[in-house]
Amino acid sequence: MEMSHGSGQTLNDKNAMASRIARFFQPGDAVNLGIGAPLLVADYMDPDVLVHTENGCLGVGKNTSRTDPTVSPNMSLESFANAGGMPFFPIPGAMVFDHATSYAIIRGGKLKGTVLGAFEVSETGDLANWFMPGNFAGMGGAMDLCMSKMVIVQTTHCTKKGAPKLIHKCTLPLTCKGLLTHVVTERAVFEFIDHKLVLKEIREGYDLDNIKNNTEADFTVADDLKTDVVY
Amino acid sequence: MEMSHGSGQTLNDKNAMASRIARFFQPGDAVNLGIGAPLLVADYMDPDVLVHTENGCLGVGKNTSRTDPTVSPNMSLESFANAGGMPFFPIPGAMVFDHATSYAIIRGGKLKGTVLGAFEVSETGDLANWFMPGNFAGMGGAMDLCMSKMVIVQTTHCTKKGAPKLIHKCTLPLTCKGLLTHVVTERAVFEFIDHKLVLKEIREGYDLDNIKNNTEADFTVADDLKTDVVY
Amino acid sequence: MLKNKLASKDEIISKFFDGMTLMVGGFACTGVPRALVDLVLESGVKDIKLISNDAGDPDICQGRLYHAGVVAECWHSHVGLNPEFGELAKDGKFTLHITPQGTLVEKIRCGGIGAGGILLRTGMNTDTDMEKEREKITVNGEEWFIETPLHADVALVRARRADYFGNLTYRGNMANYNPIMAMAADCTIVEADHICDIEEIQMDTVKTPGIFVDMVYNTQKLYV
Amino acid sequence: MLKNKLASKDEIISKFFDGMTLMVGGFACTGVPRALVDLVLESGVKDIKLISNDAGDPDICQGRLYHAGVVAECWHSHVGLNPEFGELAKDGKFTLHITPQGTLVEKIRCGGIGAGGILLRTGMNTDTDMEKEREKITVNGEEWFIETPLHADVALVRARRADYFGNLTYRGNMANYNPIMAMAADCTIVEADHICDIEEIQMDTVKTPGIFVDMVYNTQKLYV
Repeated sequence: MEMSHGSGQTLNDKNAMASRIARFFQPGDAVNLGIGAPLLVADYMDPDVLVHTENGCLGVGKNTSRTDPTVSPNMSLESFANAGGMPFFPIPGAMVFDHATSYAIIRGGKLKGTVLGAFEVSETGDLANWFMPGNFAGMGGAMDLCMSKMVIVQTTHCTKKGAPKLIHKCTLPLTCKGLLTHVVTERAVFEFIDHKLVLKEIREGYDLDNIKNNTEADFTVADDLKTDVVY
Repeated sequence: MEMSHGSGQTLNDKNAMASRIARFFQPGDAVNLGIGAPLLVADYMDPDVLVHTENGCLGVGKNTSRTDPTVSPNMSLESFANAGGMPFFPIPGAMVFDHATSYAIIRGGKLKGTVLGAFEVSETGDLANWFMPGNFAGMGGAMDLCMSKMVIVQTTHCTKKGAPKLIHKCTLPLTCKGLLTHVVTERAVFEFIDHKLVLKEIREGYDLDNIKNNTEADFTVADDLKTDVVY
Repeated sequence: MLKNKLASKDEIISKFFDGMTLMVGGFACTGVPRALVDLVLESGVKDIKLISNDAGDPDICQGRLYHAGVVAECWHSHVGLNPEFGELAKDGKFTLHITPQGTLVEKIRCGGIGAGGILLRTGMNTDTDMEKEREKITVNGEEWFIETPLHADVALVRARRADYFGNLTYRGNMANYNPIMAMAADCTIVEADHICDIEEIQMDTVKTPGIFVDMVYNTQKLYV
Repeated sequence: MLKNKLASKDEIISKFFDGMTLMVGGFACTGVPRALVDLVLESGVKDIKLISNDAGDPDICQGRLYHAGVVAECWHSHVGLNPEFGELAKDGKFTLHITPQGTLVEKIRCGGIGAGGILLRTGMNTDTDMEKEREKITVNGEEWFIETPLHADVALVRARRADYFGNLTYRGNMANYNPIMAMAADCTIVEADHICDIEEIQMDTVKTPGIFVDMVYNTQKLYV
């Protein structure tokens, strides 16, 4: 589904979610972006938001590639690669550090937020995103990252088969229990308040009925619900 | 008491003990020397023994002073000062590190040995060296340093009043329980073997009767006891 | 653009408050943020909970806080440098938690990295107050102390070089507690011998990433 | 004179043995000591207990050890990079201890610093195998996992620069686990992109002090 964007561009759903999530962050905030679709958030954020990659850099800049002729042939690329293995240029003043320090930043509460994908989200703020039968990769840093101040899930509202991803209770092994703060889908923005799911925004092109019909999780509607939100 | 030294020099007791202790260490060993008399050990060791200071350097070289005209006036001296506050020159290739790393070296077992002073030593390898009524300074790093491979006490055999320092059981608060490996006094060298005190060497000028009469702690005499040892 | 964290004397003093837990980096007279200690004294705050390696030289380091009578509780590994300390302690002016040095630095690190404690055995079976104050646990057949975290409201850190964002390097053995304390406070304030632009400090040489730093004391004119 | 730790292929291979616990630094394909992994394969040792962030690329990194069938037990935070891993795991070729990444690195650090464990809450209340395998403890009213140490017989470490004594620097984010693993083994072996004389690496920039290093793989002609 492609929606009209404030700037006149149209954004596909992945980019649209990234665009909306980017607005949670202010210049100077430090943010970790999960592998895959969450990495797109970087394209929409204020350039002064600092991007953290758990394998040892805060201040991840533009992505590059191993065949970019403007960078040296291999070593510098091996020295700067994000958690998904994509080479990048560090920004001026970027910080690099070992893994113990990287997770000190995470657990120590220095990240304003983390953006993660999801298999399942529960109505009480649980997340399942690392283990699915036949798709076992390990939790990597996801369980640690859920200790950030804002833990934002970026996910399609439903699975490819049309089943809701926001459900009463996760059936898969959890990544965290009750630590989520926000869920952003291509249709709506939810916030967890006292471990209860609250609908805060509906994107333009969708209405409350659509959200209700496609969400198994119990949720309340915020008094200040915004509708027709342009991602 | 001044004794004749192998090289023809005479050494006072403090220097004599330092000279004997220095022979425990081989080139390449890393050794921490306690504040005070143990620092003299550095003057007698093979120059390739590495000296550790717990405030962040391995490779402590020659001492200097704040008035040495060959060094810069203040900052470089503040940057290189041992645990006793004495400025030093680092050796070529010296390592500097923060306190967490310094104690990782200590507890992690990377020191071959540590040399400590003593108020009291028990016959089972306990040490008391940090608290005396009217002389409360704190244990500093001494409790940690007792986790080195060799924990060597350098002490006068008796107190100034002539009372033995090697006793049945310490009366002062302990620095460690049963972790001592060696005791070197100006009269003798002892080793703890299975938490039992064993007399290994008697320095020239002393005899077994002198040691027995001035040691409260129970000890056995090594089968290979060396006598007339030149410190 | 990375945030410019250079702060004036008044901005720094505004972060201090009565009863605050304060970490002060340094070991004896090496690597102590002396000018920042001056600002604590100037602020007039009292009832400070002080965490530092030692009780400090009474003339030039954090020992001045004892002299001024503004310390209510303290964690140190060594107090022998400060001749006033013993007298004040006898008078019950403050509560002292004497802590082995390697244990003290790991307790601070736990406060920084979000750990609930660390298991160490320094001081085991010494039957000292240090031992009696601690809970023990047996793990895999061995006995350990549960060393609980220390975290501060404000940490005062001394660096050799700082860029305006707070990326730090140290020199020689003046690092000591500074990089660990920098991680373990709500507000970390840095005093640096040299203040410079970003990228003047090559990134691989930085020991404290600027994310841990909140303010850099602007003691020099910085030409940016 | 500091000890010259430059070691040949054969000297390094002599340190490997069947059943050894082996740490391999790196994250995905960044900062992995690939040439040292080659030597493990060449040595023919088997039943390795492997500790590394991930199961490794099967062609160029520690994933080759799985391909060769020489891993008996393993600790990783992520195994998705290695397409062979799932099949081998299903066949029961080895025992996997899947561990959150920040927890894995702290367990390794405990092994290096002589701690009995650290209290973390990563993964708390997830009711996963990760949680079930751990003991819990309540400290100051909060629940924590007791994360026990990991220590290795041999650690393979990749550095950007090494002097012949083993003082190390890293570049960018190739440091990752390498400085932590360097502390946590009986025998730490380094593969460096550049090998140099002592004092060529300015001391304040060293991230791994050479005291933690036992051997530096002599892959270059060193002119000293």
